[in-house]
Amino acid sequence: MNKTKTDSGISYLDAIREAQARALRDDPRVFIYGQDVGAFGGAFKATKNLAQEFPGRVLDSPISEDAMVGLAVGAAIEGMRPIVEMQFADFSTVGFNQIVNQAATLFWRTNIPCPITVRLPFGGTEGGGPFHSQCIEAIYAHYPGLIVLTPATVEDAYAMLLEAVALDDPVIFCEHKFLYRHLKAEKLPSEALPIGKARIAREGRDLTVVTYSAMVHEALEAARELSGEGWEIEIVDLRSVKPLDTDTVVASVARTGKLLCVGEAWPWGGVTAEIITRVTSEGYGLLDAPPQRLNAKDTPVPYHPNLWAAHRPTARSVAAAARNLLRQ
Amino acid sequence: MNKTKTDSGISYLDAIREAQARALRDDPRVFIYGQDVGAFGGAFKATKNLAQEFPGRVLDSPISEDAMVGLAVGAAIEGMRPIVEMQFADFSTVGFNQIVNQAATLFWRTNIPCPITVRLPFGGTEGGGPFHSQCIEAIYAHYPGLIVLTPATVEDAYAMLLEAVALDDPVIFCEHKFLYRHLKAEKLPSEALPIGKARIAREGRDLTVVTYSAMVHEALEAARELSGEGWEIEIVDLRSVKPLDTDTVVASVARTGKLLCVGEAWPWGGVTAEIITRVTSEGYGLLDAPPQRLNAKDTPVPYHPNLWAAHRPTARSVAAAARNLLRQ
Amino acid sequence: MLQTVLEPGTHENAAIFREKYLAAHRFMLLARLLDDKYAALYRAGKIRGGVFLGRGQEALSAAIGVTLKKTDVFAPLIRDAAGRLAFGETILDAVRTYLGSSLGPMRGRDGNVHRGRPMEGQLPMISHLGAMISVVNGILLARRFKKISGTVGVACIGDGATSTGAFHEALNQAAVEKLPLVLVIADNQYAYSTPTSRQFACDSLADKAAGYGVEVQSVDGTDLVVCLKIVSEAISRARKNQGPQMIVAKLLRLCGHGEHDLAEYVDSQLKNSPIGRDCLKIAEEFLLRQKWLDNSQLADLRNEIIREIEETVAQVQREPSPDPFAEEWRAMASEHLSETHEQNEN
Amino acid sequence: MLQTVLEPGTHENAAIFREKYLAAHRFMLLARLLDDKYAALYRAGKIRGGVFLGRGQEALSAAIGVTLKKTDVFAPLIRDAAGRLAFGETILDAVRTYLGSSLGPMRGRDGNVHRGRPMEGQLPMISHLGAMISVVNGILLARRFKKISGTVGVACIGDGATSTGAFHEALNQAAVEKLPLVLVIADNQYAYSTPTSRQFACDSLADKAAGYGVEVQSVDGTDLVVCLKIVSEAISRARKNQGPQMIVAKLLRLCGHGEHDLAEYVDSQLKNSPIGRDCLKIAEEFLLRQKWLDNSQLADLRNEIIREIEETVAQVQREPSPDPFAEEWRAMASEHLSETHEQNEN
Ligand SMILES: Cc1ncc(C[n+]2csc(CCOP(=O)(O)OP(=O)(O)O)c2C)c(N)n1
Ligand SMILES: Cc1ncc(C[n+]2csc(CCOP(=O)(O)OP(=O)(O)O)c2C)c(N)n1
Ligand SMILES: [Mg+2]
Ligand SMILES: [Mg+2]
Repeated sequence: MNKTKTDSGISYLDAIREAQARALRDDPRVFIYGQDVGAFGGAFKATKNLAQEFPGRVLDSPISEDAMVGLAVGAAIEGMRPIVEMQFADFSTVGFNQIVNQAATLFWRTNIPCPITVRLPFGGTEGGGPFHSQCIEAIYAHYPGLIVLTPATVEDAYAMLLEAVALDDPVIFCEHKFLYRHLKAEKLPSEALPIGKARIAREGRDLTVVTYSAMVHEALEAARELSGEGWEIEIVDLRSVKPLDTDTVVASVARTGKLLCVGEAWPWGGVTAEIITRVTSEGYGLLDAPPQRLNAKDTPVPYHPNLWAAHRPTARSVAAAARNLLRQ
Repeated sequence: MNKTKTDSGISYLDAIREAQARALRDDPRVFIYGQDVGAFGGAFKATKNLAQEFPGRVLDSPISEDAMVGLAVGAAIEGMRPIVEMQFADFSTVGFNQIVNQAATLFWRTNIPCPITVRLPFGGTEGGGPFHSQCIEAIYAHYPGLIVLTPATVEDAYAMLLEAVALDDPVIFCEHKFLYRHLKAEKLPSEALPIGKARIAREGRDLTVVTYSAMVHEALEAARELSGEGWEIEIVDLRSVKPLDTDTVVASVARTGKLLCVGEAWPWGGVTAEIITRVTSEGYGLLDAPPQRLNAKDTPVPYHPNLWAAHRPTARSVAAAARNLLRQ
Repeated sequence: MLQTVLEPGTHENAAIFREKYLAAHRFMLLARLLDDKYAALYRAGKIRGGVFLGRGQEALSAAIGVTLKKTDVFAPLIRDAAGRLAFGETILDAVRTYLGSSLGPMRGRDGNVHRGRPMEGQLPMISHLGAMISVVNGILLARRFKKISGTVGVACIGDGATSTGAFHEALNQAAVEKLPLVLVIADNQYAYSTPTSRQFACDSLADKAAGYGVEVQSVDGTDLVVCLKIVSEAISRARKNQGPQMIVAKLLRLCGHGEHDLAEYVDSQLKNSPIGRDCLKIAEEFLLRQKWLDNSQLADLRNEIIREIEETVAQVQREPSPDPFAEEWRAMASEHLSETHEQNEN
Repeated sequence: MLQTVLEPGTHENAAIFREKYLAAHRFMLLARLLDDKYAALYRAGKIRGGVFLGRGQEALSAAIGVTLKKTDVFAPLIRDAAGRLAFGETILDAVRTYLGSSLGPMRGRDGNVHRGRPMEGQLPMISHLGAMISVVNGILLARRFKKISGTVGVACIGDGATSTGAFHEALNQAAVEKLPLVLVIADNQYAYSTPTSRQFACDSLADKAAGYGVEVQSVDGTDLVVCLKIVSEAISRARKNQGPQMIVAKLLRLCGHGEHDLAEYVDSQLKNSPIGRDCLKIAEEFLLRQKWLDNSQLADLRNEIIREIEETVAQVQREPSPDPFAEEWRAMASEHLSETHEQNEN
């Protein structure tokens, strides 16, 4: 299912739009709430024409992230399945309290499920800068009660968003802005792996790269480069960072003996640290070299494209890190 | 410097109060801002009499965590050294955006330092429940630009708070509510380890327990129990979780060959995961058994003392986890 | 004064009012006596964590509870024991939560004032002030989607909570969506130890209403008669889809912030001012003047309630406390997605 | 109309006003032409990321900039190019930030409207709306601590940002502390695509002032004359320690939210209404009527400014872009505490 850029076809963004259209069509409990998501179709056009196709079910919200999430939780209690769009993931910090303390605790405290989906357009793009580029999936994954999804393909963007809306838990749906128009598929999937299962994005022999979202494609490019040098890299696309499919990761490491975790997020306590911790504590003997992680640098995300390109992992830096490991 | 409970002496809470008194006395740039910190002396009495001793420099704030932190950042830009008290760490989620996006990014963006100290009374106590017990140090440590401190002793509470106020960066000062009255010392320290250095809280031979804050004392108790069984446990008190003293941890693991990381926080992406990642990637060969972590369960913190006692690690569960490792 | 409450001299109204008043008074008394019991249990070390009482706020709170219909939504706050009971919470739910019984609605997972039954419209507050208002908005919006009309939602907050961003975002949201929200602000002069002079600079919190485009009424929170009048009017306006309503009640917290707090900071001038009056005493004087009850009936009522409370507490104290080994340590509803790591096997 | 602005017929006032007006007009024109240049660079693919213009808001913004003293504090927002320049920002700082030059104040680390020099009182906004207001409060409070009096702080926000909790908490905080804050709300009828009807339900945003206990003035944002008057009055009231001031300007955004946005959603009725007028055109008609400049002088001014902009852009385009290898990848000021992990050696 290795994606390559084509000019025609269905984009990752289309998939997200189509998934929401289908959810609205199939389930009267679904509605969408967010800034500019109505007639305008959203800052990224992820809800294009949905307000017109589904009158009264796609609502523009005030610039009130806290109240946006709070409202969604209330609607969920009353049996609805709201989808909240944050205009950028970076602004979800303003709704943070309602997400981690209201939505995430409801089921555990009351036994009443909280089926809300919070869509976070996240990740870096050229010129995005410190406040329109962040990858904060780890922040949400740290809290009990949340499901955190990070689709890397057009097919997953579609299937996982549909499944997210169907789940009885609050889902933080991290959709990568860089992939919005970068990825194309021929058609939408009829079925997909269930949430919670990772995917082998590329089979290999010599080293396992565990990653997710946009970094899957950097890793794939690195793998193509390295196969020219005779190395076969296996790539695990996590798809879901919470829950996290430890079994698939450990099984892959059992085959390759080497682990490189790649994340576009900051290193401290990120997905890469969680993976390394699970592999070393649960699959210790399987490694024949130290596990490594490759993350963004531990600074805010820079604005200038030159700095940005050096701040986040790229195919080049993934390949370099892989070579270091392979030489051991 | 192994603390034991005594009825007289200086408590951890006294130390925090004294450190603030001294900071106010020695540095005219220091002021304190928070709910009920003024004449009342704070919900935990950590600012007792400071408003009276330092008129006009200890200000009651409205219930506005976002604006509390924003104001502190502005005052810091103007050359002050504000101390912000959150009434409970759990409520800092409301001020989250100003902490992680305003305070944490200021220096990197503008080269102007942001010397604010945000005091978070954190951690579990009997009957605290889901919203008065949280350990969210990892949330802050994930963001670039923040320093996150977790003193475990009366002496560190005092010395580290003073150093925090003197630092040119935003400091998240995690002071454990359970330790407030539980710990006593004879006198305040005249000097201390610098921030960024971990402390060997107990020397040992057979296994390294890396932990911080209140869990240091659970680990010490477990170590005493295990020494009765002939095992000598080394305990590393991190003191600071960001920056994190990898060298001291790795050196200890080099001596013992075994690593157990203990945190009162939730497991996913926590301090324990960060430690295991660093040790396995930087000190791989040193381990002769899989590194393990012991954390709170991945649910909100329960209210009832029975549930709470089972939710967080205790001397008993630390000892049990250590035995499992020692038997390998 | 009664005449100011009733449509001039219509007899059935008078009868209805009398009934409602007596019901409200009963819940005020029940809440007061239940609060007394919590305080005693706390001092006896039988309750861990905080104990937060509603003394002095029973009239306002009870007025809400007796006015709401069971199909409405109620988001009470820490001082709303009276309103909760009047809205339908059982003494058993309240006591079980304070004592952490595994049989209570929160099953020992959450406690004290953090309790409720969402499916019955009793919202279980989280601690973060202001956070429940937008949740009420969501329920009301959902009902609009579901074509359920004629129900309202009441959210209670204090003077201090008006300083939260959550309060602002949620009230504005309700106004934009024209939701049948009634926001009741109990201005009890303090937020913990903080006087209103350090909390806001407007003359009255009622001045905030115009900035949201919502209707507002101020009320003397110590007088059950006017509380019933103003609360009923606001709730019926909301029910008639006249948009969000705000009520600002002036009163005084007649206890500490929590039972750990001696509240020496409370200004004695306020204590001796009209808002320092005990709303329960005033309510009882009124019903005695009206001859709706006499002193011996009041005493009987009191004893009956005390018996009920004592029996409930005794029953709950015999109930099993939660068993960590029987406990299902799972924060997610999706059982198939829940992970158990080694560290979860303490 | 000039008479409404000046103390009746005092000549030196008239002279002062003329000077101030001409300065303001110059910054309006400069900002407009600089915006045009950004737009051109954006279309040419020379600017990555967003480009946000202030068309239609120059009168209000310039009025702030020319009224403030250099020792004051200014927290502009995305549409305040005019105010920034008038307050003292150089064209060079502005262009360098948009082009990400390593020599600019943000050194390529942040860009476009996210620029400033905190030590000069030019606060560099973070994107999160409403977040800068409390930062201004902090500077003003610090100055009170430092016994610096007579300086004020201006924070600008839009109609949409009034829905943020940050706006509410910060304005209330300023009112409680009686800080010399002037909060200027540019009600340009839209927040991105969202009309004010989906943003708030009060008649005018000025209705919010009473709820905070702050003074408020409404102003026609298309008319430089009245903008100068109202802004000067509010700033001098704040300077005289008369407490926080609010200004609500009605105007229309005469561009897309960003240059990527065609803004087809803007109501043509609004475009054709008085608030749809171009403040720059009105300002120039006025000064021509006053004979303060004639058409040829205006043309010369325009050409001179265009030359300055073109030279600046050309210079910046020759400047080195940031070098990731020379870059110090450190988020903390405390060098001795900074960690470098392997993953930082990409
Ligand atoms: C966001 C937030 N900050 C701080 C607190 C801590 N806190 C709990 S109650 C309280 C005072 C509330 O005062 P008010 O709103 O007037 O209600 P009252 O207690 O007077 O009924 C505070 C500060 C909290 N619960 N939530
Ligand atoms: C907290 C937050 N939420 C969302 C955004 C995304 N955003 C940027 S500008 C904007 C519209 C702002 O409208 P307004 O305040 O009226 O200012 P204007 O653009 O009209 O000048 C939005 C929603 C943001 N920057 N911050
Ligand atoms: Mg109060
Ligand atoms: Mg606007």
